[in-house]
Amino acid sequence: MIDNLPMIVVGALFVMGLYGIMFKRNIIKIAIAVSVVESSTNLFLIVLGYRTGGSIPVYTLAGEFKKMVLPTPQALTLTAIVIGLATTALLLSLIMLLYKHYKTLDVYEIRRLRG
Amino acid sequence: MSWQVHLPALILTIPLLGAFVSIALTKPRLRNFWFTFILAATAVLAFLLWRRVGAYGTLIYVMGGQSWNFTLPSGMAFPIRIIMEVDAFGAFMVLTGAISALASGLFSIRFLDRVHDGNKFVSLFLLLLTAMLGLEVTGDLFNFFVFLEIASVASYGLIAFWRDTPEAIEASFKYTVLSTFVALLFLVGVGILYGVYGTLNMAAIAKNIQVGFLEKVALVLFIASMAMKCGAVPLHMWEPDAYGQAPAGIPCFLVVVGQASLYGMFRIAFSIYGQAFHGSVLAWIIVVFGLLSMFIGVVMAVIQKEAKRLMAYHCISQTGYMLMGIGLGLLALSSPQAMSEFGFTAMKGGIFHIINNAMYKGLLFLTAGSLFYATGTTDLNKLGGLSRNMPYTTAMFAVAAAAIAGLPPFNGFVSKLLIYESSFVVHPFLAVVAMVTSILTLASFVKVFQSGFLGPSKENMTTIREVPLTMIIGMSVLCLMILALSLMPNWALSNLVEPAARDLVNQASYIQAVMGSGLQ
Amino acid sequence: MTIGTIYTGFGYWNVYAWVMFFALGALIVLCIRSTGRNDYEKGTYQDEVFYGGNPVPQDGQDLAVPASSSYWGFTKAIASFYDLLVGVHTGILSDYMGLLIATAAVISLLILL
Amino acid sequence: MDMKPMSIVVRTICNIFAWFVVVFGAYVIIHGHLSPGGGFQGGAIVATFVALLLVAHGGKRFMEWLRSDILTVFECVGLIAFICIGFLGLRTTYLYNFLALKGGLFGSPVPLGPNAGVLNSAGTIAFANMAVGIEVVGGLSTIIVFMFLGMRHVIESNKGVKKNDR
Repeated sequence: MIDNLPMIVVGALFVMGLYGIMFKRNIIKIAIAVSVVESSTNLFLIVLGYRTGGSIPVYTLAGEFKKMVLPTPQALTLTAIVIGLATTALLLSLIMLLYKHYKTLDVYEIRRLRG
Repeated sequence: MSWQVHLPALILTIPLLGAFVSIALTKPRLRNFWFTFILAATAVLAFLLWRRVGAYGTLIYVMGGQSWNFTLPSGMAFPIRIIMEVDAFGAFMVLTGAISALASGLFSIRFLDRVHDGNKFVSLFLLLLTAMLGLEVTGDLFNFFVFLEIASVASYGLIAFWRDTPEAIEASFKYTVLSTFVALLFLVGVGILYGVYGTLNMAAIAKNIQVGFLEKVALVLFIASMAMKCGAVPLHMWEPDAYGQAPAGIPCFLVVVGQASLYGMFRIAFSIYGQAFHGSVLAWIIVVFGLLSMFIGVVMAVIQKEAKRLMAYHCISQTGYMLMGIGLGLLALSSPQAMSEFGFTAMKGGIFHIINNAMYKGLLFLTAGSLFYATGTTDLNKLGGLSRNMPYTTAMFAVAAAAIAGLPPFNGFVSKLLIYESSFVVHPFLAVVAMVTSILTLASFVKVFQSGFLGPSKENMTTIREVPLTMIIGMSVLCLMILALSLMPNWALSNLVEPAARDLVNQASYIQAVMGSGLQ
Repeated sequence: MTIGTIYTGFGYWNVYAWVMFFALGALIVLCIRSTGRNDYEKGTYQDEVFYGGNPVPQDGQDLAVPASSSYWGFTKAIASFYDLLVGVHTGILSDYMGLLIATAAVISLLILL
Repeated sequence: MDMKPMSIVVRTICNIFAWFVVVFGAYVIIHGHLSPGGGFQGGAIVATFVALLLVAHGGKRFMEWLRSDILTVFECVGLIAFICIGFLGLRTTYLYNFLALKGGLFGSPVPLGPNAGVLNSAGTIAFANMAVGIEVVGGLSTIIVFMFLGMRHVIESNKGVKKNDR
């Protein structure tokens, strides 16, 4: 049970982010919710590679250790973080432009394209 | 060892280099020359890649390895480096994408005269090209995710390129949120498969896969995310917004980018899961996606009055044909008898429809773009009587509209015929829906033709002139491809389509190419 | 590289068959056309535009049907269907997200069970 | 965020300590092949230098200091360098590590097991880290500067950008 605790955190974060995207009306909150979902995914990858009592997967100044955590999920997470940074920056820029054009941050009013 | 073994890497790095260099090119002439050069070079490389796959079978390439085919170093059970793997289906998609990108790029050049930061446009375009080709040549799931995200980020930028139009920003924002979320779902799926099998290579996973609960969860995530990215109904809502608001030359290219996600879906369904996934649920899900996309896409298209938005709805509808054709192939995957009876024909139809759709839908988007270039609007209520002023555009529109409506003898007819006849065997209802869709497609393009090109000239449309030469060249690339595919469907089917369909079905050869070379 | 025949498993298609079929169709059209009246003359009432009995507008633009009026009967006949369909395309991001989640849920129900 | 500079205290602290941020970022970039971190992380640290200057000294003075194309040059040089490092290995495969274990620059072997770290190792990976670092400095700084400009635009004027797009 205690080993699955990180997974529960992942699930909770994911659901919270999903709730934010679906039910929040402010688009800045939606952007934050997207970031929360991103964090939950990153946490999921890190948890996948974790082994109890493992050390960091680099040899430099590692000291004595018996086993390492898996390095690949951490590499994946780094890449996902970089991508998430790009997406978040773009999302916020788009929100700035949207506010300039529409004078509102309400997602229910940003709907000129429909039908 | 010929230099051509490096083709799977070169086809990614040449457009990538082009993208990075073009940021620095602020002189318009130099930038245009560089853009055209890179696009042409990519098209040539894509052709060489396709020919090499035809000659040598599935190509592999180990990025940074001691040798290009050294997939399993020192007796390991799994490949550890990033491996590019191009089979005939991938090469077919690469060729389609490169031709479409060439036409779209040539068309876009004159539009760049109107903006002050055209080098950013060129850079994003080439980045999107790289990402699309990367999706189609990669043999690694995480790498697929990375290219998916690069493609998404580049297309957000391109869709919102007219940043002083509110609608473009709105379309880009919606697409960004949906697509980011969906890509994260895909990443969770990748994580699950990595957690179970400890590898990210598609062939290695396919070799070891035993479909249990976790694999099914991953499959759900993959299918949902890819269905959204390729615009299957009911996840299609972003597509008319995005295609309708993107700059004129771009939707033509976004069509093939969407098809790259379609490729991802089929690669996962056929090459990773394949026969390990028992039952026909997955195939029926894809077929139902196809049916819904076909019908609802075209029904929504009939009532649109903005040309690019109408064409975007048609794009959804045509995606439905591909989903249905290849989904029927998946339905027949586990029984050789069904495969020879209808499955292979349906897959041929679906795959032939991919290249056909890229060509004629691209051409339609380009003609809508040239309408916009000449008149400043694509609202069909404001257009009228342009056939006298723009003869080339009108002719090419007529060719493309006839092809998409499936009128004989154009290429659209051939692929649709294959889909009709094979789907009729499974259930007549499928064929009926496909035919009704085809009729409604014809109806809505008659509407565009009538209100855009025929009739008396409107007052403000009398001084309109034909678009510049490079735009006509861009359009005629696609037009010539349509005519060639129409005149030689037999050649195209046996040389382009059949190897692709055969490689897609043959999961063993996909695994063999990576896992079989063993110790060296 | 030749113009060949495509077999679908049930039938075939090639350009020659299509040309023959087209010629046959053209012949039938010609036959029907030849049964028309031959007392047509220019400059008489037969030359005038028939505009539903109404006076014909002088300006050609008023004759053109705007795109939003095309297929008016078709859309009117299934208006309830269209109302439903257009109603789904709300343009609100949250609804799109809800559809995505709902579809994913349906797929997972089908695949997992 | 404002166009005006902040108080003298903030500016002095920024003037003294902002440079250490750059040094630390360069350290993270150069030790990318030895420690957790690398090009992106180090580049992000260096880009906070730009953010610090922007916040402490205000947009007006910062924009006077900033050569408009320097960030583009950073981006371009970093990305092209990365691609070219890949091309240099094309004799065997793309991105092949042709410098590792050959002696010379970044060519020393690394002992197996826990060690103090050999900076002069890892071959092309070290160069790739530096290229990525340069690129990220340019890219993130561009993001910061452009978002600052855009935000100012939204707040101060509602006239919209110049109609040069179409």
